[in-house]
Amino acid sequence: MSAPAGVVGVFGRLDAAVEAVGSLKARGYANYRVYSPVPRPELADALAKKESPVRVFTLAGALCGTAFGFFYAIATSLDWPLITGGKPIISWPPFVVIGFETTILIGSLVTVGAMFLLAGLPKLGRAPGYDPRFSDDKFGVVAFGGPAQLAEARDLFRAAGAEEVKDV
Amino acid sequence: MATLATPVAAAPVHADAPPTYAETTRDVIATLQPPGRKYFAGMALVLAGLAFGAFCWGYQLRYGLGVTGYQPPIFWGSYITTFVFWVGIAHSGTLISAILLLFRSGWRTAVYRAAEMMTVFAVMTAGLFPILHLGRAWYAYWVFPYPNFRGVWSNFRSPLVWDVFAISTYLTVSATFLTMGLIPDVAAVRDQARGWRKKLYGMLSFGWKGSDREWHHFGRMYLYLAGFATPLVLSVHSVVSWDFAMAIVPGWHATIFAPYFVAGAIFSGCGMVITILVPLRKAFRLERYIRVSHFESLAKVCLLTASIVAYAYATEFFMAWYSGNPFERASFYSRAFGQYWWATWIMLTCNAFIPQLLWFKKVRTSVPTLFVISIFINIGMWFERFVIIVTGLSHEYEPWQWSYYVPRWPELGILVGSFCWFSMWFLLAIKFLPSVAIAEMKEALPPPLKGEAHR
Amino acid sequence: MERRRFLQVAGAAGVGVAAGCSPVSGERLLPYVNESDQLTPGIPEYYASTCRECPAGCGIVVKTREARAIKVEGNPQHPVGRGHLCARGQAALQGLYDPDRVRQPYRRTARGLEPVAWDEAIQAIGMSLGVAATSGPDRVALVTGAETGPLDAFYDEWLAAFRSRRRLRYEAFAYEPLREASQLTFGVAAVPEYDFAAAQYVLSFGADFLETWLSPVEYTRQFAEAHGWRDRRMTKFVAVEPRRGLTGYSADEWIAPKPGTEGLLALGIAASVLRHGKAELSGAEADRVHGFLSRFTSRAVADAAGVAESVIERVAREFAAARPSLAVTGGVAGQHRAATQTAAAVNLLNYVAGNVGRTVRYHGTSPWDRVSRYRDAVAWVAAMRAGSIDVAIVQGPNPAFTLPKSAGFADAFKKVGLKVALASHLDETAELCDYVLPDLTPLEQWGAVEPAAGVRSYVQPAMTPVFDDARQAADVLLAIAAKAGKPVGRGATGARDLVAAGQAPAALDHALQRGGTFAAAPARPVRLAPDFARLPYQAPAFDGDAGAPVLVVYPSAALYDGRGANKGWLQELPDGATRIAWQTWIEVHPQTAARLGVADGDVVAVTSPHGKVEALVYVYPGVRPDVVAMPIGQGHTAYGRNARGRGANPLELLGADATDASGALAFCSTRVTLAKTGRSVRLATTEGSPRQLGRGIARAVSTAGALAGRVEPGPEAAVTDAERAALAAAAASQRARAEIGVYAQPHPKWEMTIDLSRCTGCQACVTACYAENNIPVVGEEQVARHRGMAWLRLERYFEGDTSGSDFQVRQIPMLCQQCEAAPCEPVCPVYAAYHTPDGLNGQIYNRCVGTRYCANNCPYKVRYFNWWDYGRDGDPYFAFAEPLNWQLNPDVTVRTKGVMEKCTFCVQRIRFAQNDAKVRKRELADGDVTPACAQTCPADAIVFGDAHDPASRVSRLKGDARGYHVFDLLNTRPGITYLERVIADGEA
Amino acid sequence: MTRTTSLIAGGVLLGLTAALAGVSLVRGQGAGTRAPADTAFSALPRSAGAGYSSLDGVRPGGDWPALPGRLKGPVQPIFYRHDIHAGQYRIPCLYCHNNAANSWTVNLPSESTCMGCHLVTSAPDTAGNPNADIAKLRDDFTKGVPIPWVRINKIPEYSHFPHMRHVAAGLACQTCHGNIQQMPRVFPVRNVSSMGWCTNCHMERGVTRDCTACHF
Repeated sequence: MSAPAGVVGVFGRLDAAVEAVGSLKARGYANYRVYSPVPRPELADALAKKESPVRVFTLAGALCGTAFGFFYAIATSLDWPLITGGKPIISWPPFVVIGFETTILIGSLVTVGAMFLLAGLPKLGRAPGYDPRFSDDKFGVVAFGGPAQLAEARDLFRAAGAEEVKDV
Repeated sequence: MATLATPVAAAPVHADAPPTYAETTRDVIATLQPPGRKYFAGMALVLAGLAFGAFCWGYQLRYGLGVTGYQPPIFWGSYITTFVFWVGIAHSGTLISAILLLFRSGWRTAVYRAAEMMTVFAVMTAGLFPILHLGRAWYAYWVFPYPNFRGVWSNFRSPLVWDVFAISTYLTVSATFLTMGLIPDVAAVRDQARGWRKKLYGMLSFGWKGSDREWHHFGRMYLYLAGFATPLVLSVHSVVSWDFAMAIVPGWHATIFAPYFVAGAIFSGCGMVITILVPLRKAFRLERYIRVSHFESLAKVCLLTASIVAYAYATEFFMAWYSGNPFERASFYSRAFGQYWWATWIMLTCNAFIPQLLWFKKVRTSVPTLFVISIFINIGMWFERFVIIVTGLSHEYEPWQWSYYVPRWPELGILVGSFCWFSMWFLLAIKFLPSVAIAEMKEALPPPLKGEAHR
Repeated sequence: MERRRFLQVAGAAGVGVAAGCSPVSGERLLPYVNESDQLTPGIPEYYASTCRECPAGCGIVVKTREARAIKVEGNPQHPVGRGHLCARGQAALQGLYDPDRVRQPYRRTARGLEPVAWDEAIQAIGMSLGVAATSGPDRVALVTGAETGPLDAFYDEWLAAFRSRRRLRYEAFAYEPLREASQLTFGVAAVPEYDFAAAQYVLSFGADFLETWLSPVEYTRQFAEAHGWRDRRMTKFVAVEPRRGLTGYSADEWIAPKPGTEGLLALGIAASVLRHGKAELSGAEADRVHGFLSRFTSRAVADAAGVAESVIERVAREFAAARPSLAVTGGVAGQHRAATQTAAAVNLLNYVAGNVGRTVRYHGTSPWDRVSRYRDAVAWVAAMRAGSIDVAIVQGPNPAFTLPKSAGFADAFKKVGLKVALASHLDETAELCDYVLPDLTPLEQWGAVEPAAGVRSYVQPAMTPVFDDARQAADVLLAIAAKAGKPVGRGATGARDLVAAGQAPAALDHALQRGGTFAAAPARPVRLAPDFARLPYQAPAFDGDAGAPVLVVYPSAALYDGRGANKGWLQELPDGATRIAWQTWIEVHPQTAARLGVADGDVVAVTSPHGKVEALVYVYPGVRPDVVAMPIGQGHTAYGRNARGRGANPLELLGADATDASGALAFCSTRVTLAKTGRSVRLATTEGSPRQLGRGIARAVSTAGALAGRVEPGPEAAVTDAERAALAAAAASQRARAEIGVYAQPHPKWEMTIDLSRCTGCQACVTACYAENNIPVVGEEQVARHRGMAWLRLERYFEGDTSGSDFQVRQIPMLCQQCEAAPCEPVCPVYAAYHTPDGLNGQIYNRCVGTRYCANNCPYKVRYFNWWDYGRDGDPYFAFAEPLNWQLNPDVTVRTKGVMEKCTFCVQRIRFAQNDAKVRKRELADGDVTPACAQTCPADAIVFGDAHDPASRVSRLKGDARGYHVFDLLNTRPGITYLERVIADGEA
Repeated sequence: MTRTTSLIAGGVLLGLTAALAGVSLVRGQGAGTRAPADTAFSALPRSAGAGYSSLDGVRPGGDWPALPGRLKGPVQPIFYRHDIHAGQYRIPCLYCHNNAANSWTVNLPSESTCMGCHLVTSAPDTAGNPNADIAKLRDDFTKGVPIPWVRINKIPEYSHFPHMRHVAAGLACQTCHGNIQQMPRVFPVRNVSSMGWCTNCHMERGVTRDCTACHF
């Protein structure tokens, strides 16, 4: 077995995992990953990530949708003008409905796409250090780095109360 | 460990103690156990009904709409009624999963997955009806504004085209919403499965690992999706209501329709959720997760919306009288006391009177009673649409053209078929997908902390 | 032959259905071998002829395409009808293309009817005729319908060749009382010519002159002239009859006397006129009349007739005040045991009021003079029973159906050695015959008739016979005579020669082009006969027990004497009064119905001393409580798919020996008892509600109101002027934003006006629409489910208290209003319904996907959905069985199942005229385009044209003070303006 | 936040271009049904005047155009060669199909029309025997049997096409029917029942696109 790329700590307790993450950050670790079966605010706080840019895509998608909806309705109405019920060829009120629906449709699809993009899904290969228990009832913290860092990480995890620490 | 967990033998000793993460995973995954004889019997029944519905439609396609009971000037009947019925059913799902998410009301977590499945399948059912009520269903695609050689488009001034956009958008978005919510749960199932199941769920989970990065963006996406779904759900039934409100038919042409229909939709939807959850909870022994308190909350929503609906009925009659419009007055008089009095009074009884029982906590907290009431709600809401559509058309401006319509067997066959179509998807879903949200369930549980004894 | 086949291919264009374009693969086109110089594929040819659907003899023009007759219209140059036609005339095409026609000669054997060769049949018949002729005189009988002109003469000559004078010109309705009464009162055994146009006051004792009486189309035209509101005046029309029928609907007042007492009423009125010194009599004549009339005091008459004395007095005053006035009788009043007396009384009334010679004119002849009387038919039956007839040849009429069962026709007929039917259909009489030889229908025949004095109207074939093996009766008779070695017809080889005999070819061609020769015939002055009062005048007797209601049996306006019963268009045409189609009903007064405990649709057994039939109850305020009424026409046991086994024949209830002084059958001669059978069926009616509930659909105003410029207010009265202004402004701004592209260019705006004070509700327009627009016939069960496809329907509403006789009937033709702001258009998702630049409410069948949203949103309910595949052969409701499909108008798409259809003001005619004008480089003139309904309307109530042209008729009419739009408050801005009816009020 | 705004702007632009592409695509498809402009027959007078339908300017004689290896189009009962009659001899279309000038529908010429020439001309071979198809024509004519031509073009029943109006407008037959005068055996050059074909032409010439001009 070659030298380990990282070390994973398996935690049965949420606060333990949070503590481990905290101490890793304190030690200035940059390259680590946390697995959890549920999104917990405690973890999020410990990781202190900055706001997800998904919202930007959401807004852009929504605006595209609006533009497309109105544009399509108007363009097709003008392409072959046919009067119905004596109403104007470009009747705004009904086109609002179309614009609204396309806003929602395209907006939400772009949002989902953005999530996949940013979260790196779909993930085909294996994730180093991932353990099926992490989708069940365990929390996992994986630290990467050189041998010295890994040794330190092992200690940190044990100190935080890891139920199990292993190399990957 | 990597095999499917064995089903929980019996309910734990302390049933009301909150389950642990592990128990949650196992109990929910237990619902995916290979089904038993009852399940297959039910499925066979459902498929038979679906086959009959399909036969009825084929018969109608071959000979024309003459096989139905349509009797001019009643050009719309049970098909559009059933269409609106299913669209209405669809609504509570999104309400529970999206709106309650925004309101951060905790009780949704236990029921929202089932409700969302119901939504998607109900829209899939509703979407069939505008097509199979067409005189020339084989040209249904003409209503889509697709580029074509003829250079003709569809008429965006027609509420039916709004429907096309609203319904297809709603189907797409609600299906997406369901799929997204499923990703972490499917991942959990994947990690407990082996063999082809592992492969299948592996694909369905998009390789979800629950890493910090994934959760980070996932949370945002889910929130914004809910943000979109909320106005959407309100718009869709408003648009459906405008199919009627935009027409000049007495009894249809009313400004109250949009809110009135949305309330009715949520009312019928919650009713249907109860109708579905009661047997589901029993069959899968999910008492620990779907609790009586959840049913009570649903019942409260029903009570609220029932009251709104009842108020809308009253307003309609009042406005018909107060407007002084002779056509409106005649239409509503015939609605209450004319040929269709029976339909109207079924509607009023089921939607306005019976739900008033929910004022009593005893009723709200008795699951069997709720189940019975929910059945009445379903019947009542189907009749509400029947009354609006048919009595309106039967008693229009031209007295010479007044007439009377009752559905014929092909229509009833297709109605039955639609319920079977819906049930088929639902039966399949509950055996392949976790019908209670694992991750969100855990979210609602107290997290395991140091110093707690191992359970 | 190959021409025929070519036509069928060309005809395929018309039969095609709108669903997708069929691949051309395998389709063959057969051109002419020698092309005809007068026929251009795609361009119609017109042939002038004469309508033979009833003896009135209106002039017609037959429109042919690719040598197929596809439409029949009135001949504007013809004095009878003046370019208009009734529903029966329009439906002549369905007789021509009836799939149930006899297609080849048949001979009856032990195994029933079997095909036989023409020569064989002619040989055999000629032989027996020869034998019959040698064995004695008058042993050959020839039965035809009311014939006049050269063919009539030929028939007599032919008969004489076989030493026989047994000629029967048989008509179920022969108006014997009118002829007899004229003989009685004026010494002229003729039916006078009536002038409704000149009459200032019309008093009808039961005459249904807008339906079947004598010459309905011509009388409708005249009546509309007089009764319509023109130049601030109109003629008042009072109907005196125990049953109010379609004609009675046009009446301004309905007087319902006890059945049979109409004559007494007439005498009472005459007496009153005389008493008030209003009579135009003098000297001895006055004294004689006075002496006779003195005993008919208003009081006595009032008691006898059950009519208020004051009413009699008032009517007498009005009648005498209006000069000239006109009194007519017929229908119910002309069909009881005192019919002749009634007619004589009416003649006297006219004479007293000085109408004779003005509105009642006698000519030397009338087409009815030589029509056989019922009495003659009975005698003929007796002769047959006695075995004194060896050969009977029946050409046309159907006595086995139209004679009362109790006349015992069938048994007597069986006693005849050889019975030959020259028939186009296998009707009840033909079924009894030994030989059935296929006759041609009038549209394939040669002939000439004299429908009025001085008028010789030609019948010419509009196309080659539909069935190659059919021959015109006259040709067959010629051939038979030749075989029997009895040369007749002065060397004529066919009917054409008989018609053309003794005329210069050029003159004949000219006459054929115009439709005939029309000369004015001088009227003949008549004086009152000395013994005018020969007959006893009292109310007639009725068979059956006194308590029971009297049965009124009346001719059906659509089926006439039953000859129309196999024509889908006529079967599906709702009855003028009851609006029931396909069925046989019995009209029962609400009080009577309540007493009997019967309701609409109940099947009751109707029993008279002479027979028993079953009919459906229709509760109807238009009959007296002591009267029930049934129409003639249904109850066929043969004849064809539409007629056989449908409904009941009330003639089975009549006594064959119930005749009046003129020897006419008394159709109204028995009382009947009604017994519930417990069964009940859905009435095949178009009626939803008989009341318009103040919705201002069919409006009317009294003469006083009209003179004061008042109009009947509708629901739109609630709309304030400010609101109207706002609506108009909104409409203008919308139009500005709507009319871009093609719409911005100048276009005509097609509009229509319908004058309800002219419309009589005859429904000729409805059948014309069927013919022009390929509208399918859907059958009884579908009509009962309100699925009739008529694009144009007549709505009938009762106004006022219907418990008595003092109520109005409002009628309105309802068709697509071509709204400017049409509610149906914006709801269509695929633009199948949209507004054309020239103001039409376009309906594109091939684009329609069948959401039916448009129909829901149409307040006038004038959109019709194809529930079945009416145009596809083999489908359960296929409506155009070969050769009916030959009639299909190639210019109009046959709609497929699942699409919406409706009236588009005959857009095909508009486009045809526009293309024609364009190619000829000229502008369209007013009147160049006429929809089928407007073209045929006998009352000329429908006017169509370009509303943008201020000079057009429609522009001028829509500005009339009586003009209104139905459901105006919906702001649909319809393209049809109705002119409300004016109802003459009392003491004109 | 400039990144955000730029992202938004980019998104909106993206949407608009997508929509534009959509519609231009449609236009493209509409244009897709246009035929290649046919100049080959511009020599013909473009009006339906008398000269057009008379035989003036018919130039018989000369060798017939050679037949290509394989012929398109269905086999007809008689091998009538438009490339000879209309092409080489320049017989105007309206001489035989005369109804096109005065009717909605167009006639196939009657055999008597054919016999107008072929009573005399018989295109004999070197041995002097008349051409086989002409012999068949003469035979059918004397027998009075019509020629069962296989249909080439057909407009669906639900649309009505006034030929006379298009001829009067000076439209060359070839515009829709292709260069018949070069076809030994006639074949459909395009689906004349494709509505896009009609509407595009009407759009370009600025004439009505009202639906009820053809559909009723």
